[in-house]
Amino acid sequence: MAAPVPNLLRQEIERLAADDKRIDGRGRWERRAVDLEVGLLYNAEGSAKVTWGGTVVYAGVKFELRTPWPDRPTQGSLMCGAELRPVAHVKYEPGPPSPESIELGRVVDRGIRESGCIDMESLCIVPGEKVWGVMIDIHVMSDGGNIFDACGLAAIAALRTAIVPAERFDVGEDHVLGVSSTPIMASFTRAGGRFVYDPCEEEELGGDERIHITLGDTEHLHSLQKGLKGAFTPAEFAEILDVARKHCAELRDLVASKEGN
Amino acid sequence: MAAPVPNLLRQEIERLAADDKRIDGRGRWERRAVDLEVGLLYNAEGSAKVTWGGTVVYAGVKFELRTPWPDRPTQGSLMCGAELRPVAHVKYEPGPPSPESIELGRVVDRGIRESGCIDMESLCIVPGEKVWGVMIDIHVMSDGGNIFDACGLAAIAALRTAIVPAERFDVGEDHVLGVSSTPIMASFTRAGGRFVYDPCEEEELGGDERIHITLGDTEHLHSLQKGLKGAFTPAEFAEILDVARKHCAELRDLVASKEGN
Amino acid sequence: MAAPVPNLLRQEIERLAADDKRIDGRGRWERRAVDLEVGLLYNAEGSAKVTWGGTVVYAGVKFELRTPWPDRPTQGSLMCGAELRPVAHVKYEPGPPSPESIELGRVVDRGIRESGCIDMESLCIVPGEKVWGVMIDIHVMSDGGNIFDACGLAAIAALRTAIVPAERFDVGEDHVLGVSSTPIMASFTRAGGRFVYDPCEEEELGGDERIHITLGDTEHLHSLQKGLKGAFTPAEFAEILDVARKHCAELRDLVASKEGN
Amino acid sequence: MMGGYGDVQLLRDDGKRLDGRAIDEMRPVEIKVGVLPAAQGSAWVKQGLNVAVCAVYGPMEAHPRKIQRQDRAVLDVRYNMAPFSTGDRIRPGFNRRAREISKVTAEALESVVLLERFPRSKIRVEIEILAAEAGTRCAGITAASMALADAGIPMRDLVVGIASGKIQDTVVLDLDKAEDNYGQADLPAGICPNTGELVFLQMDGDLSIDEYNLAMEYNYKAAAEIHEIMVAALAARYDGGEA
Amino acid sequence: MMGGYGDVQLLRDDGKRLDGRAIDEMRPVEIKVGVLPAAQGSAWVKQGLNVAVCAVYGPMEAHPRKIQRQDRAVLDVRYNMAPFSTGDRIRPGFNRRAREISKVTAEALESVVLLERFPRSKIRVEIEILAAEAGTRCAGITAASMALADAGIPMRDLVVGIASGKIQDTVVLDLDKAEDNYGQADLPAGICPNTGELVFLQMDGDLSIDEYNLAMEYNYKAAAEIHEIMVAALAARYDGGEA
Amino acid sequence: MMGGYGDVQLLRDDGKRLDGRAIDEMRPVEIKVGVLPAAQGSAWVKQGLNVAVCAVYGPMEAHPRKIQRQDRAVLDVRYNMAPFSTGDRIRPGFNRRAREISKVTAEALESVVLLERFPRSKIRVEIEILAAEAGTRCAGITAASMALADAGIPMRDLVVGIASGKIQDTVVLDLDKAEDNYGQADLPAGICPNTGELVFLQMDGDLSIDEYNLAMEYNYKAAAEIHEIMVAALAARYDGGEA
Repeated sequence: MAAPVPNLLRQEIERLAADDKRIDGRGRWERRAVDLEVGLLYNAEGSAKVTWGGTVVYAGVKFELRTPWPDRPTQGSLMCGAELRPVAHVKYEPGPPSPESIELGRVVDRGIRESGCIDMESLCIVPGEKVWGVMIDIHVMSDGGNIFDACGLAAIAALRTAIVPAERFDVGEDHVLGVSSTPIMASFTRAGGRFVYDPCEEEELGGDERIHITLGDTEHLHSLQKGLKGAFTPAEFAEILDVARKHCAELRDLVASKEGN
Repeated sequence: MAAPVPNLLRQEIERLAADDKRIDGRGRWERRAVDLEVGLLYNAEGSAKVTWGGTVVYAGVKFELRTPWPDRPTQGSLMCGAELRPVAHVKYEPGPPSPESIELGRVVDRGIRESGCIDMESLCIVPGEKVWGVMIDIHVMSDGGNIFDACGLAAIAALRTAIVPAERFDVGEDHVLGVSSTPIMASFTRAGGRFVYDPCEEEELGGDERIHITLGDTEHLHSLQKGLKGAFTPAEFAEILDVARKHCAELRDLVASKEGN
Repeated sequence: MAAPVPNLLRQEIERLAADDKRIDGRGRWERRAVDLEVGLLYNAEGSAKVTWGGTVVYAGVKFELRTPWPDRPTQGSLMCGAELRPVAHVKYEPGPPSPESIELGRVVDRGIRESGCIDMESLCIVPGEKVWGVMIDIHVMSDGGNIFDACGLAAIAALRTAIVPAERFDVGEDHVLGVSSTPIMASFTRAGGRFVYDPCEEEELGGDERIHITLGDTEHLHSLQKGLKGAFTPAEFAEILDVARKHCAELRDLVASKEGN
Repeated sequence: MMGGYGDVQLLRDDGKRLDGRAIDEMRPVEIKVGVLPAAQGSAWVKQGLNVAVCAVYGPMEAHPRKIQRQDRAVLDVRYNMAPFSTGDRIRPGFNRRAREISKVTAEALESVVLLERFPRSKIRVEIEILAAEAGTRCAGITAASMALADAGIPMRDLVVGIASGKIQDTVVLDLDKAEDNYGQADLPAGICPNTGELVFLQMDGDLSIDEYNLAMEYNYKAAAEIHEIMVAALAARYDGGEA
Repeated sequence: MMGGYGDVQLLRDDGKRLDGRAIDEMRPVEIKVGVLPAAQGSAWVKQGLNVAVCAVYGPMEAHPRKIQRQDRAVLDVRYNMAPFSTGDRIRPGFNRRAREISKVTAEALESVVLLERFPRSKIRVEIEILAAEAGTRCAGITAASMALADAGIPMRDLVVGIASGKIQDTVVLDLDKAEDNYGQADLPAGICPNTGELVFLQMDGDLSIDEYNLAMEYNYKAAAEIHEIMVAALAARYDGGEA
Repeated sequence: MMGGYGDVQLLRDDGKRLDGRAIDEMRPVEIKVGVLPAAQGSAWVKQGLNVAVCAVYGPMEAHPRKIQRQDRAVLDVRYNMAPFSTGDRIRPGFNRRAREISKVTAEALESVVLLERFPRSKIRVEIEILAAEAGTRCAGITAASMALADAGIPMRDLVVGIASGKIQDTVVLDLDKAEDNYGQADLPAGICPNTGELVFLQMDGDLSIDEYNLAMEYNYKAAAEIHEIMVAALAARYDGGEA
């Protein structure tokens, strides 16, 4: 891990941007190599490991039996949390969840939840009495930039390969968790004055605004989030959205390729 | 908000006290203007806003259904809390409740609770199974001195104008919360060596002892609290108590004038 | 309380150790005077005070009715906690439990729990519905060195003299808590390069490794813990273990002498 | 969003919404500044039945030292809901939702406040929601930029918080509580009325790209209207000579 | 107070209380100092079945720096109930009641300790309640002023903690547990035995002004008695040469 | 330990254990280093189905100042179980068990790291358990000493974490989950493979002194085997030229 030299680095990124180049040699809308593994972890009912450039993320799915909320007696629940623990980078400190980790967990959660890919009614066992609570925990192990997209990918891959442990809880036979679509997140950061896709660690050091977009199978928007200081125009957003569509489709295929393994 | 110059200010307050004057021109036992509004806030079942000099305080009442304590199966419960959030003054910091805010909430709570103005038995719906929990939350928005009296006034006014939302909880018809009396708090601080009623912000900067007295309709004492460093004599207390009686009566009338609106 | 002069003190302890002496005149394997009182505290169902050199420790036992864990429907539970509150020494700060206090509580807990001296089945009142939860809280009031052994002694003495308050909970007649054996802890610290038994405050200032051994009535090991920085050899351990056997037997007799009072 | 209540009727037969508003009509907005005597600057925003109040303190020395920035001020923003502001009482204390909103609100305001004017200092922005009827984060952003203006903190532009959304497959402006609970999407934005830039953006639910564009069009239209009310409130403050 | 148990009989036909005390009679008080070897000063107070133990540390350098006062020492006071001190075990940790009592106890002691003698320093006062039978805050205040004296901290006066109250419409001295649970009022006070000043005062329940005056009269009378026990305990400490 | 499940059969008629291992046979161990790009040093240890990953950061300046030691570095060690690492999900956050293991692990590592080489600095050791099948504290210690080596931190020796225990009155090496749940004793140790010293030791359950000696003999035997795997993993890292 190189020592951060923010000002020099920022100038270098700007100089490269003037030639439409990036610090790690990629094109503006190019993605780093992504490796996805599923089903690695004993005890997790679904799990995935994403290696995305220098970023390494694990996600694990656990189930519990719950009493449903009184106003939604036939619906289970979904909970998605992310932890930016100090294992992941020298910049993360121990302590209560930081605003960054809360934002990360909530943005990933909204993308999955709002896509409707999990039918909450399908998690009902006995109406008003017993439903499944599905909990996805994301563990960032190495932050090499763009952890949002890596976490979103790990979460949906872990869900799509999860087995509901009904036998252990004595409520029927184990079965696949039904997940009807594959919402995928694409993130952009302003670096050298313009937006780039899939920022690396050095590009994130500038601290300029990020935009996170979650697209579903039909290219509908399910979640948006603008983070960090900075302003952007509707025209910039339109350009970004177009790039997101292509990459989300590619990564959706990657997830599909790991299912049924 | 003037920058605090405690030492000069303290000398000025002492100089004025020698002439029986106060920094804002009031007499020793004189009160600042008090404005009371009730029923302002959507979602609160009872609410009040008190503007007391430069002090602004809101109180809101909420209800919940609870299981009664096993040893008091026919009694509901009352909970009063105050928050000194950083909105109210540059001196308040974010973080867990400070000793000051805990003391404030507990002194207001005791004044109301110990007056017996709310019959806990009247909050019972099904003995041993279902009772009302009444929760008064006080939100100090601007601390211009003497927040104790402003909070006490807002709390009792919110309670006396509260509607029990029985319909929303499916346990009968909405009805007025029965509050049988109007306990009122009067607070005194030592400033310039002698006690004054209703201290303003500058008088509180001295940090000398405060005395908080809550009187009921029949002028019985329901709560006393001595706060901050300092000692006082029984004779001083007797003088203060006499002043408290007059002001509590006046403010009790103010509350009455807002009821039934 | 002498001001700590760690370096000089360490040299002095080393000098003495060369002559096989200790800073307070004791032999290497000698114990300080121990006083044990039981049944002192109103409200505690069992209590003990241990004065061990300059160390003073109280332990209190409380009972509660609980629902058993679903996988152990006929078993009650035992919980042992220790607090190193700032009352006990200038070195203890207020705040959440320190690692030191957590380790202390858990090591004492394991020694008692793992000895099997309390039959968890004997704490069952109605299988699957109602069992006793036994809670031992240890309050260190003065830390004069070797608090582990003092806490272990106070805990087992409080337990062995505890009365189950069945009448107060309406589940039968009050009776003695059955405790079938008397596990005792013996602690050793490296001071002046060699291990010593029952370290005093000055010997603990070196901060070298400690070994805590809990022995049961039959001299079986029930708990071991190595604490603090340092390494030791199997041969050193064998020597220590032999010393522990003698002292544990003596202290077990001391506990027995207080029972039935 | 997406609560699975697709069968709740939120549009009337005449094409109006349940409270009688047109689909591109926002709730009434009232704004006052200078409402809290103890604060450096303050504002009160009522939008529908929402009440958001904001106090600003500073610039003041940032401490502890490690939060100081050599070249600019830091904004310390808190969004907080009063326990009595919601249908069920909420426990005092900062929850995950409030932390996220505080973070994105701070980032929106950092995009307009001239922070470089106050190196090593801190500006505190305290947003309190006293009554919540959907849309409190937007009302809070509007209140915060008004309180900053009232405190005399220099800014490149104001920020208007406003949301559109989707109910019954129809894009509508400024969701109220029922529409938020039973609707299909929500798109809150923070718009700089002079530059037209976005400094805050969130969205959840389900929107096609065309629906997104229409919702954002409504947001810009409403931002212009709210901006006029903001300017009038600031003018009233200084006309009235209360400062 | 005011638990709604008005029908519980707390006075016997002979006018005495259930434990046989007269209405103006306090529970037996025992006091020892120098009980905790690790502390700078310490005291043990038994009042009825209450047991309060206090340790004092300091004066020592106050840190972090921001708590230092240039012209005086700060008192850092904690009142804590041991988990086994009450009928139902209480979870370790500082609750709201303990925080309030710690605050008003600190303020009472600050009124007598000559803090100006120790600028920039801190004195820690640690009060532990080992057994609670009503009246622990008063026993704690008495223990604290004894531990401060044992530590050699200079004070203008000692402080005696003592409470009177009302049961069955009768003012009585020093409520025990049943009287506290089923009584009508409680008036704990911190009295300086030499100056006669009050440095601590709380009250809850229902008292007419005449009842208040009588209750306070009982408090002053008891304070004088407890003061004698305190002086004897300090004398015993120094006579015994244990210091 | 001592769960009162004495009737669970853990040894087969052929004297082997339920998973087919001999009584003195450990579970398969795999080790890799350099697995986390953002870390200074890192290691991955799989022992049976346990997965422990460790990252090391530093030496770096220790702050706040008060944790600095003038003559040596401080080790800041955290042992943490991922929420999905266990049968029932565990809530994120540091519990009492994790705090104790972090403490004794730190103390074990402090016994071998040459801390005096880095005065006033801090070395962070972050152990994450991703899958738990009994024995995670030992796998964590092994992973931590490997990650320290990978980070180039100088050490007197490596540390191998390994446990033996007792099931059905028989001493066995390296308990798996069922053996841990239904067994009679557990004896985890941290062994320096070159010096033969112990830097970590815990035990719970019931062991006679002879049983203790046999269990510790098994631990030493296994430590030698694991040490070979550790050395091979470090060699592979530097042969592969990945550093």
